[in-house]
Amino acid sequence: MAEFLQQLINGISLGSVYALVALGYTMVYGIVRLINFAHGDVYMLGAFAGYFAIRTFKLPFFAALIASMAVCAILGVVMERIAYKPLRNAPRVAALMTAVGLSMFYQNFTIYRIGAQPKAFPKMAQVNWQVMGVTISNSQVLILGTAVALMIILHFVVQHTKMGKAMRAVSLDRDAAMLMGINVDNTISFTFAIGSALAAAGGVLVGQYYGVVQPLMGALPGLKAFVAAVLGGIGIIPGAMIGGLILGVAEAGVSAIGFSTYRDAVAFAILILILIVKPAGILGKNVREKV
Amino acid sequence: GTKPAEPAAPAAGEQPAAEGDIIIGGILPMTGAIATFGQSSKKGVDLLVEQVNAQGGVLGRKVVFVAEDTKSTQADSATAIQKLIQQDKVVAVVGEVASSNSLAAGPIAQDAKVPMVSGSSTNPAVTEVGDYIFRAAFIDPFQGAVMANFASKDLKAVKAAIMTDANSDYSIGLGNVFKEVFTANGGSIVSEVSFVSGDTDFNTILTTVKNAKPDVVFVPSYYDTVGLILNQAKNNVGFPAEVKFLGGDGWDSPALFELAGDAADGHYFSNHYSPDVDSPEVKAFIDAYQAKYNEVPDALAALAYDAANMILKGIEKAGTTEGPALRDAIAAIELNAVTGKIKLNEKRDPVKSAVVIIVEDQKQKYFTTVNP
Amino acid sequence: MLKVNDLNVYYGGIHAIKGISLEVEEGQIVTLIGANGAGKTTILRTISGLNKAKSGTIAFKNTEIQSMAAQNIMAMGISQVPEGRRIFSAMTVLENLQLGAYLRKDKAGIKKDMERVFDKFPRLLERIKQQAGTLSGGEQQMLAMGRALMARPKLLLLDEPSMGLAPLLVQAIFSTIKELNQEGTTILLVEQNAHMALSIAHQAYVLETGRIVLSGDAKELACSPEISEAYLGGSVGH
Amino acid sequence: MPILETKQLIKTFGGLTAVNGFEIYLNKGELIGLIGPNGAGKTTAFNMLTGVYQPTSGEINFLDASIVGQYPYEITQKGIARTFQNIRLFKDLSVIDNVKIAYHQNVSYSVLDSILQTKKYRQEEKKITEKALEFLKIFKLDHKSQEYAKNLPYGEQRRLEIARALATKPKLVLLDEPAAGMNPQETQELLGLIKWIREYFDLTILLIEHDMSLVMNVCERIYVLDYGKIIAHGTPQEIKSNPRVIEAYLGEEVPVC
Amino acid sequence: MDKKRLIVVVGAIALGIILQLLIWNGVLNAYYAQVLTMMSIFIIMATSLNLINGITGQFSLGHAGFAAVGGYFSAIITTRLQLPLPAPILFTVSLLVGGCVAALAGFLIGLPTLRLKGDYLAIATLGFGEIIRVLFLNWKYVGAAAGMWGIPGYTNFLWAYMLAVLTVVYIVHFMNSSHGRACISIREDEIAAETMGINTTKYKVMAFTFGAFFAGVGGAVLGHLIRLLHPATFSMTFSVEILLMVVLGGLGSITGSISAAILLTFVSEALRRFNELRMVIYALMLIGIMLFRPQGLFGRKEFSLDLLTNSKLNFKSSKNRGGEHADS
Ligand SMILES: Nc1ncnc2c1ncn2[C@@H]1O[C@H](COP(=O)(O)OP(=O)(O)OP(=O)(O)O)[C@@H](O)[C@H]1O
Ligand SMILES: Nc1ncnc2c1ncn2[C@@H]1O[C@H](COP(=O)(O)OP(=O)(O)OP(=O)(O)O)[C@@H](O)[C@H]1O
Ligand SMILES: CC(C)C[C@H](N)C(=O)O
Ligand SMILES: [Mg+2]
Ligand SMILES: [Mg+2]
Repeated sequence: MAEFLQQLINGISLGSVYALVALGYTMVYGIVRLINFAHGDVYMLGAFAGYFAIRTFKLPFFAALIASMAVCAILGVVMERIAYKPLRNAPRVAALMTAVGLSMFYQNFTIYRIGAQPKAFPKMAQVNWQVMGVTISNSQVLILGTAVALMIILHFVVQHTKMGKAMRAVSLDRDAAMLMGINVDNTISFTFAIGSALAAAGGVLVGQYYGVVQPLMGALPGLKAFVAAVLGGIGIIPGAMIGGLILGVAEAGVSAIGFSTYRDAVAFAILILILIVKPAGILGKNVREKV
Repeated sequence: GTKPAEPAAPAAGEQPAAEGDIIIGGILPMTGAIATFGQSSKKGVDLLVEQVNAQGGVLGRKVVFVAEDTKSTQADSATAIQKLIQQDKVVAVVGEVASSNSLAAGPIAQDAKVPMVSGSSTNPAVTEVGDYIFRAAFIDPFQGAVMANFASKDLKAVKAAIMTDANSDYSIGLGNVFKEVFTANGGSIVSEVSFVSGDTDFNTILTTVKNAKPDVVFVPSYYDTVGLILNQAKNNVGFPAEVKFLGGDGWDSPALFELAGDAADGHYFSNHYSPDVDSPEVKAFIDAYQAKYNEVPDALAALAYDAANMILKGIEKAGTTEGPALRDAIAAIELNAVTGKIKLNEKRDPVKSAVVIIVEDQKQKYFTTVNP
Repeated sequence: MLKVNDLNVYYGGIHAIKGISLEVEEGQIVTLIGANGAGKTTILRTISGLNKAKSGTIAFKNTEIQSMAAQNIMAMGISQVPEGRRIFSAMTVLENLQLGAYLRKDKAGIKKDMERVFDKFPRLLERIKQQAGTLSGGEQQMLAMGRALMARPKLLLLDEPSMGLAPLLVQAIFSTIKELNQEGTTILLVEQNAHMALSIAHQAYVLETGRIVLSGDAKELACSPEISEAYLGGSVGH
Repeated sequence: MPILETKQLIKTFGGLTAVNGFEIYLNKGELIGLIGPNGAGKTTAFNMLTGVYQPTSGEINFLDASIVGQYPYEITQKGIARTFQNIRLFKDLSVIDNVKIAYHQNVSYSVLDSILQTKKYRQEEKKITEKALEFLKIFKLDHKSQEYAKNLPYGEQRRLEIARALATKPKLVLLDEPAAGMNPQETQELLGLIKWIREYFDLTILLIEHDMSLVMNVCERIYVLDYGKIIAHGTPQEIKSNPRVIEAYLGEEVPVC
Repeated sequence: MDKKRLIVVVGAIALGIILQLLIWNGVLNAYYAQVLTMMSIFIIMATSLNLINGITGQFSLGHAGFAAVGGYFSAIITTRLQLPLPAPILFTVSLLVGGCVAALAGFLIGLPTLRLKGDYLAIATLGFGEIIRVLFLNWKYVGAAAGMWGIPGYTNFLWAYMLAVLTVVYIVHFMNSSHGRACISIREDEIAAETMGINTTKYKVMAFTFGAFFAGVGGAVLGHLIRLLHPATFSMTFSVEILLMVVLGGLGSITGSISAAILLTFVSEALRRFNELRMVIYALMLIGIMLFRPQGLFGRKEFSLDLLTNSKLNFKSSKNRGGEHADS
């Protein structure tokens, strides 16, 4: 029982890492319908920004977190303006391929500049709590808490604020949004700024949680976060959270019962099964197009 | 549109080879999944070439090292070595790092009669490809056995757990040998789990392992992953200090201590050499490396340095760069290398002793030497 | 109120609008009629800033707007019901209406206008929580109109508002347009249903392949034989 | 014997009953109108007849066999073709390819034939191209056969959509607001075209339309749908003067001149 | 076959033979041969993915999985079974087996994914690809994580090239038939296609099956070229790389896929020696091309439409809207 609970906690904390990355993924997707393949790499750059903020500029942890979010928000806006904006009216795959290109660029440029070697990210002071024979650490709580809080805030922003409505309007029909008086460019920039800042927050939190940053650290979580976002229903913010947690718990479960070599296969099999039953993800509505 | 590729311009900073130079090729994963190993390896070879040229080169000729990226893939390894042999007319090749890539490149070197020396490919099959294929590292069965014997004999362990990287044959190979030898010694394997390279969260499998109550945990993987595993084992999962983690040469990097902090203390791994070992080669290498790159070399750098050295010493001994002669010279080589005494057996694998290292105060400390 | 002068618009190499000039007086309904592809939509989109003109000027209340961004033009009091409705399909009816008032800050006024919209289109109130994309064609048209009204525009650009509507609703829409106009909104109306359009408009322009070929008082045009021949399908009526 | 008959068709979307006990019959060769206020459920009814939506309950019999639960392509193969309220051409394909695709179900050569380019393949392809051109000629689109469908003016797109529907060799054609977006002039032309294709192809036609100048002039019978229910049925004269229909749908006429 | 196309095919075959002769007599060295062979393999991979993604409009990211199946099963034939057959026949058999098992995988993967559209399909196929990879990673018979080595090097340029020609001919002929048009109509508008009487399910599965078959053959050729198969070769990166070729060439354009396969292989070779900078430059170049030509090098057109297709399109003033199918 204690082991089961412990594994559940492990799964949830892994899942909240996925969720944290998936939130930004899904938000950008929801607004600009772009699978921003480079999202995982912005997460990596965010982690490095935090690393240098702490190591080189000697900032305290939370200041470093904010600094890294700010840096990545700017990066997100610049990246959108240079690489995605010219492709707004192009076929969607074109932007997708640019995203792949950006992802390669970020990874390899980091390898080129900083080197492929992993760097130790300074950890926060570790506090472990024992609850019912189960160990929970402050980092785990921090990550889960941040993910949940961000999910709630984001969901609220997108669904209930004026900016959120503008974002959704832009996602549905840019011309019509302009006719409402919405500044489409700014709205999209804002979306990328938030999405990238979220990625950075994820990068710094996860970097300190595991104590490591390296140029390829975004690849796997980026992919898993993408899977999580799709699982929950891509574009739907609470879906990213649900998807992330399911994926994390599923992976933990598969490893715990002794099939760790098949972990990823099982995770994907679960994804596919869920999609077959719910083709638009768990929270997605599968509306047949009205003709 | 089937125009053949033009030879690429050399990268900035590299000197083009001139008439009469000895050109050594390198196929290394400079990008892709294991770029970190490729980069260390290249630094090792670059250092050696610089040292050798400073002393007048080999056979009075300047040595030029041209490295080609393999993107950490097999197909690219095959093409890269083909390019080196055909376009650059290299006399020998250093690489690849990973066994699976060396296995893709090996047949091409063999067919072209160009010796290929891998620094770190530890799968026995690599040199079975043919008599032009050599290596500087010891092979997996040896290293796995070293740690299994160490566990049962020195640590008196009876219950072991094994954690392997499912994507790495190196890791799985060592795990298998360890299992075989350890059970033959009368021990039992209480838990076997795996992860994949690139993972960062090991809490789940560590929890599983911990609950199996092993005396030792064998983690034959690379320092980037091992650092995280040790860290999480101690800080998140709360492994008791009596449970010792054991590993192989893959642990050898200063980054391990950076990533694991004090969580690495008290654990053991096998290695080709120890910086503690009072050998002049080791000391000279570490000093030169630190002077050039301002960092402590890892095992990959040392092995690639040795691999390239085997080639250069071979050329010197053969007095020529002709394939067959060079092959014979390398096969007969005896070298006091950084990673130990290299003398090849008939399978072209070095018969080297291994050292067991213990981590103390976030530093490597020589523990014992195990002879083959 | 709106003065378009020598406007030229291109789509790539296609010269869609060829030197058009037109005027809309404050308080009037001006209609723009013409066959498919004549360039009616293009003119409206250029006025609202969705398309950019190659040359020519557009002045709204004596301010030149041809190079302003669409959202700023909206902010000046021009609102458009686009061709094909362009409602936000995945949002609810209510959210669509709220977006219509995006640039407004007066809560009370917004509420009042919302009521006015429901008054004119009770069906929208029935469907207030429905996803707009699943509305029937006519319902969507009502929503598009309602949404534009929520901006309380001074000048309303309507692009074929009667398209796909049931006869009763066509009448309703046209009387709504008339009402709006009487309440003080100036209207530029593009219509295929030239018949109806001319019946409520003050002024009319007839467009043919990017050029204005006829213009004048709407009532007079409606009864002129050339118009009824070419655009009213001869003597049609139910 | 009706060619198509529906019994108590019901379609609900969540809590909304879009079509509620829809019952009609069509005799062979008839040209029937379906009118009704916006949102009455006309398009939804079409969608059920063509298999795009599954009815919540009820029966649809076509040529004496139930077609409920069949896939749209099966229904097309049985002989029901349709056009869409919002034109759904293959926009990025040429005009002629649009028509050729509609021939697909009548193609008898196999994939292997096409890979090996056998005689059978070549003969049939030639036939398809000829037939398609013939069709385009009938619809006065032959001079634009190589144009992208999306580059056609609106009226021609409508015509192409009808041509494409007819190329599937249907027995029954469902037209959803064919005159929408057309000016009166074009509507008049369309009216003639519809009459003509019925004779030429020996078709039964059911059409949805809001343009009374079209409906009242071509239809033999008219069904009026309101809130998912048929509220009236009869000849154009009967419908025009039906007070319920006037109240729910037609309204009073406004004279212009 | 009409005359013009016959000329192209005969010309292509002649080119292959000439190149192979040059390779045999040493004018083109083994490195050039290897690069040309890789180009041919990528042509097989890219055109077959184009059948699924570009022509039928089904966003698939699982091509590496099919290549893995083809590669491994063909290698089982040539290394594990000890069939007493002469090399060329053995290789042919192994290619067919590899292709067919991959086709079976394509068929099975095609089935459940039929319910999925756009990005959901992409992630599901990516998942299938990964599942296949993990299965090989754990399958001891084929070497598991160590990979399968000792595969005979049957592949030479001529084999790869001829198979590429075959693949292209197959796909072009398919495209120009009523069956191909059915696939294209699904890409353009699935609902309209259904109401044209097209069994969309059948054709989507068919596209997956055929695409997978050729991907399988491509994988088999690759395996017998590098003489080693390793699960890591068939990771998602490989699928993405092939997708890049398809998109770069222009979705739906076969000549585009061919050109992009050649171009990217060439560029990747030319940059090899830049080491760490190699992928940085490569990535920048990709972004540049996409920004410069968002619809791909060839859009949806064919390089020489006259020669390769029956229907001549009148491409005036049209904005290419390729890739809309990826909308979910
Ligand atoms: N996005 C575009 N790209 C290229 N040409 C276009 C575009 N939009 C419109 N056109 C062309 O510009 C001309 C004018 O089109 P516009 O839509 O303004 O006509 P319209 O009078 O509104 O027609 P309709 O009655 O069909 O709505 C037409 O010839 C049309 O084909
Ligand atoms: N997929 C759907 N989900 C929810 N509601 C729907 C859906 N499709 C149609 N409806 C609703 O069903 C009702 C009937 O719609 P339908 O499109 O059949 O009307 P219609 O008679 O064709 O109207 P119009 O003449 O305006 O085209 C409408 O109220 C519409 O909102
Ligand atoms: C650097 C490592 C990946 C190399 C490993 N020893 C191997 O043989 O594959
Ligand atoms: Mg228009
Ligand atoms: Mg309708």
